[in-house]
Order: sequence, then structure tokens, then C-alpha cells
Amino acid sequence: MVEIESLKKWIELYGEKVTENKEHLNQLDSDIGDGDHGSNLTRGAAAVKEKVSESDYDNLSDFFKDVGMTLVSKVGGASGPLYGSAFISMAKQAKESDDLAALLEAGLDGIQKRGKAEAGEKTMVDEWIPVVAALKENKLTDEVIEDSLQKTKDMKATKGRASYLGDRSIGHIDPGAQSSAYLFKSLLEAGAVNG
Amino acid sequence: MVEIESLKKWIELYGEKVTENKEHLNQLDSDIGDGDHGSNLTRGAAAVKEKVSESDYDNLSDFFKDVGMTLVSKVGGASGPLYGSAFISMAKQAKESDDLAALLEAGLDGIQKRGKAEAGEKTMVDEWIPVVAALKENKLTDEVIEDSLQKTKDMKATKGRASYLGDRSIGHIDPGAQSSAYLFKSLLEAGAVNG
Amino acid sequence: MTKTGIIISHVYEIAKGINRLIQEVAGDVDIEVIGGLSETEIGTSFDSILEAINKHPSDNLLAFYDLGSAKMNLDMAKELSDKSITIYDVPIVEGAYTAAALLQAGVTQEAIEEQLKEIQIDK
Amino acid sequence: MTKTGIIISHVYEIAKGINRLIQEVAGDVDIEVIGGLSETEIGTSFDSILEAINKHPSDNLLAFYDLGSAKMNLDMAKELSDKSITIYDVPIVEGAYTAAALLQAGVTQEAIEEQLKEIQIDK
Ligand SMILES: Nc1ncnc2c1ncn2[C@@H]1O[C@H](COP(=O)(O)OP(=O)(O)O)[C@@H](O)[C@H]1O
Ligand SMILES: Nc1ncnc2c1ncn2[C@@H]1O[C@H](COP(=O)(O)OP(=O)(O)O)[C@@H](O)[C@H]1O
Ligand SMILES: [Mg+2]
Ligand SMILES: [Mg+2]
Ligand SMILES: [Mg+2]
Ligand SMILES: [Mg+2]
Repeated sequence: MVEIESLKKWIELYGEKVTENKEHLNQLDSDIGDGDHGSNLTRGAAAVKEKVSESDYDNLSDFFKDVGMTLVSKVGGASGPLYGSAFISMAKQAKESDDLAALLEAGLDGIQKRGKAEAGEKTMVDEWIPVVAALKENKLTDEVIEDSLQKTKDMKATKGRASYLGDRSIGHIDPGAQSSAYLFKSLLEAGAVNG
Repeated sequence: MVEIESLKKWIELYGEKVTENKEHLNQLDSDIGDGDHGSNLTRGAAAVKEKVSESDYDNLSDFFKDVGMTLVSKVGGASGPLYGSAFISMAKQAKESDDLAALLEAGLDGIQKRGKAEAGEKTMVDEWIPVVAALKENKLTDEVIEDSLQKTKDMKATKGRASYLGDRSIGHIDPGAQSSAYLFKSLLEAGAVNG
Repeated sequence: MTKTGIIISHVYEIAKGINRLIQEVAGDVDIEVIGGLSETEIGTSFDSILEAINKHPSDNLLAFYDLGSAKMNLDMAKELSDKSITIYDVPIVEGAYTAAALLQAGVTQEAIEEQLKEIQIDK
Repeated sequence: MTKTGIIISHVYEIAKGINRLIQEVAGDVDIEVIGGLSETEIGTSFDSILEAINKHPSDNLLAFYDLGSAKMNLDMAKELSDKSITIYDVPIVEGAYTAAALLQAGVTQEAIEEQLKEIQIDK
């Protein structure tokens, strides 16, 4: 069971992290993409902040839905529909359960339905899969988050813009995996995970 | 053996025919293409007329080369490089022989090298192949010209813009075959063919 | 069938240019193009895709896109719209041109799909 | 190898737009684009293709085109030029984007061709 307050905190921290690390995310993306991932998410984070400050959510589903729709509208690029689908899918799941692992599993599901990426294709999915698995076993740690991020380095991209680079995408951390790592670190920091 | 004067006459008549039939060629092209074949060739014919009026050709090769290069530069579209290649190829052949059938066979060769079309692909090649064959046997008549033109109607285009229409290209005369029919009728009218 | 399609590119000029190329061979086809986040900014926007779909006169749309992220935005808009939208994984210029030429010729959607299959690519 | 390419479209905006899309991911690649007979007239011109090839700083060009007639004009220009020009039968937007991204990454021409083979189409 997870409290709505800690999840609001989660999203707030996530917004702060992507904003602080905007240039780093842009740099990762310019190595194997078009260099806008940090700017995209920073724009989205500002819009989410404004949007959620307008309402006093008394249920998780409404909160996630607003986050998701705002991300879809404002982030753009590939990550807009992907993060958006994650939160919209979590909004649906929140109507049935408030188990954090189940919620994030629904989020991962939303991402994969949208982007059709499987494990090992060097996308944000490669950050989400191990994190969701760890959450299910109540074993999510910073190390899990950081390890899966580093593993994207040796992968060859077969989805997203980086896939145009073929073998040349190897040797770089995936920007979407990096922003997802910020998402999950924020989750730990927000105290939303009962260890 | 063919006289340069009758070949100049040939090109002059051809220019007149495409100019007079500009709208008809455009109409054929708008049925299965972009509707500019008549306009393209009319522009080319005017430029050729101006170009060849400037020189007093004493050899066939120079004459054909000027016709060919002018067509390439001014006609544009697919037919510019195709007719252009025909005349440039005839210019090369003219250095070796002044046999009309051999010249036109070289022209056909130039078209096929450029456009890679074989018989039956619903292009100008379907007009050129039977005409060259008839010329070799000294049997070129208006009927040969007209028959091959009509035969393009039932063909399915597999080269050129009309090929995007697939089966829907069937039932229309090919515009390039029509303009080539004008070319060969002009040849007969110019008295260049010794029957 | 209604002669209609929608073209989505990351760049304003590409979308406009494809429209001009198509108009030449398919003047009767009702095409809506969306390019970029604005005339100068590169990207695709879910909001403007959804708006274009909704305001389009036809209920049956054939959709073409350039890069994968345009497709994802398009997919989301498709899910939130009541219209019938078919998204084709074909080259944006060559695919949209082919479809438009066939629509102009009055071909059925099945026949168009038959032809588009030949130029399907992974993207 | 020299990072360079040439893009030929029937339409001015398509050529310009592809260039903008590519600049985003391949700022160091030296691209020359030719579109239309003029900014408003659709078509391809042998004369301007040859001129663009000749004035391009590089001697090794990768060329992309939209419709078959652009290819024929390009072929003629190639024959009359001393430069090494490779023409790819790939989707103009997706193909040029792929090649430019790889050129930017410093990949060899063989590796680029390997990758372009996957999106080869008949056109
Ligand atoms: N099909 C996909 N499935 C999952 N994630 C993807 C997919 N395509 C792209 N991504 C993620 O999106 C990130 C890039 O996002 P962003 O830069 O915002 O979008 P864009 O590539 O459109 O500029 C990638 O690093 C990758 O993690
Ligand atoms: N590959 C080819 N080989 C031979 N002829 C061709 C080829 N492609 C097109 N054509 C001819 O060109 C004609 C169309 O010329 P035109 O309308 O001037 O060019 P475009 O199609 O570029 O507008 C067609 O009717 C056909 O006869
Ligand atoms: Mg990006
Ligand atoms: Mg982007
Ligand atoms: Mg035409
Ligand atoms: Mg034309």
C-alpha cells in the first residue's frame, strides 16, 4: 500500500532531478540521438508541476492521469508518449490496487505496449524491467537502479532514434534509461517504497 | 544512308507535333502521371529549335549531341534524360555509321541504359522496340507506329510514375509512347526513311 | 471510400513539401499535413495530431509518419479518437505518394495496402 | 572519409526539410540539397544537379532521391562529373537520415551501405 502524498513527492523530486540534470540528459542524447531528451523532460516537468498544483487529488488514479496526459502533451519526442503511457497505465491500475510493484508493473506494460521494445533493445525498458522485478521482491535499491543503467552501455539499440546508428550505438548509456533511473531514485528518496 | 537535312526536318516536325499536341500529351499523363509530359516536351522543343538554329551542322553527330543535351537540360522529368540519352547515344553511333536503323537502335539502347525498362513495362520503350525492328527490315509504316502505341493501353506500368498506380495504370495509353509515336511519324513525314 | 489521408513529419517543410508533391497527382485527395512543433521547431506533437484528426472532414484516415516517435504520438491520438485510422510503416514520401496516387485513381483501401506492403520498412 | 552527401527531391520544401531534420543529428555532415526546378516549381533539373555536384567541396558523395526521374537526372550528372557518387535506392527521408547519423558517428561507407541495404526499395 502506498500513500498518495509520497507519490506526489516522488513526482516532484523526479521533476527536480531531470531539471537539474537537463544538460547531462541532453548530452547522452546527443551522443546517440538528437540531443533533446533533457530539454523535453524539463519542459514536461514544469508543466506537470503547474498542472498538479491546481488540484487537490484525493485519489491516485486522477493524479497519475493528469501527470500522464501532461507528459504526453508537453514532452513530445519518443519519451512523451512513453512516459505518458506509463502514467496513464498506472492510473488505470490504481483503480484496482495501490500496491506499488503492481502499479509500476502496469507502467512498464504501458511503455511496452506503446513502444514495442523488449529487454536488451537499449531503451528505458531496460531500466524499468529490473526495477519492477526488484520491487516485487521488495529489493529495490540504488544499486539495482545504477546497475541496470550501466548495462545499457553495452547494448546495441534496436528501437528509437539510436537504432539508426546500429553498432555505433554501443558504448553509450541510453538517455531514457538515465531519466528512468532518476525516476526510480526519486521513488526511493520520496520514501514511497516500504523496504 | 541518311541525309542530315532530312534529319533536321525530322526534329523540326517532331517539335511541331509535340507542341500542337501538348494538351493531349498532358491529358494522357494526367491519367497515369503528373500531367506535364506535353508541357515538358514543348519546352524542350522550343529550346532545341533555338539551339539548332544557331549552328550550321556539317555532321550528324554534332547535331544529335546538341539536340540531346538541350533535351536533357530543358525537358526535365523522366522524359528529359530519356530522350536526351537517346539522342546522345545516336550522336555516338553517328560517328560510325549513317544507317538510320542502326542510329535508332543506338537511341533505343540509350533509353534502356538510362531507364532500365524492358518491353512490356508500358513506357516509350514499347514504341521504340517495334519501330526499330521494322526499320531494320525496311518496313516502318504509320500502322506499325500506331499499333505499338495502342498496345501500351493494356499494359501494366512497372516503370516510371505510372508504376505507382499498379493495376490502375491498365487501360490508358502511355504518354511517352505517344510522344515517341509523334517522333516516328515525323521521321516518315520528313522522308528520312528510304522505303 | 473517402479520399483522404494524414501525413505527420518532424519537420514543417517536409510535411508541406509532400503535400505539394501529392497535389500534382492527386488533386482530389483530401490530405492533412502536420509538420514539426511549429514552422521552425522540429518535433511532433500529440496535441496537434489529435486536433488535426478531429477536425479532418473524413472519418477514415490513412496515416504516414517519418520517425518512430511520430508514430507513437500518432498511435496515442488514434486511441483517443473515434475515427478509423490506419498507420502505415512505409517511407513517408514514397508511401504517401503511392497511396495518394491510388486514392486519386479510386482504388480500394485493400488494393492500396497490397501495394504499400511492397515498400514496408522497419522504423 | 569525407562526411558528405547530396539530396535531390522534386520539391523544394522536402529537400530543405530533410536537411533540417539531419542537421539535428549530424551537424558536422556537409549536406547539399536540391529541390524542385525552383522554390515554387516541382521537378528535378539535370543542370542544377550537375552544378551542385561540381561546386560541392567533397569528391565523394552519397546521393538520395525521391522519384525515379530524379534518379535518371542524377545518373546523367554522375556520368558527366569526375566525382565519385553513389546513388542509394532507399526512402529519401529515412535513408538520408540514417546515412547522415552514421556519417556523423564516423562510420565507414561500407558500414553505411550495410545498414541502408535493409531499407532498400524499388522506385
Ligand atoms: N520504442 C521505444 N521503446 C521504449 N523506449 C524508447 C523507444 N524509443 C525511444 N525510447 C526511449 O526514448 C529515449 C529518447 O527520448 P527523447 O530524446 O525524448 O525522444 P526523441 O528520440 O524523439 O528525441 C531513448 O533514450 C529511449 O530510452
Ligand atoms: N524508366 C523508364 N524507362 C523508359 N521510359 C520511361 C521510364 N520512366 C518514365 N518513362 C517514360 O516517361 C514518360 C513520362 O514522362 P514525363 O511526364 O515527361 O516525366 P515525369 O513522369 O517525370 O513527369 C512515361 O510516359 C514513360 O513513357
Ligand atoms: Mg531525443
Ligand atoms: Mg527529439
Ligand atoms: Mg509527367
Ligand atoms: Mg513531371
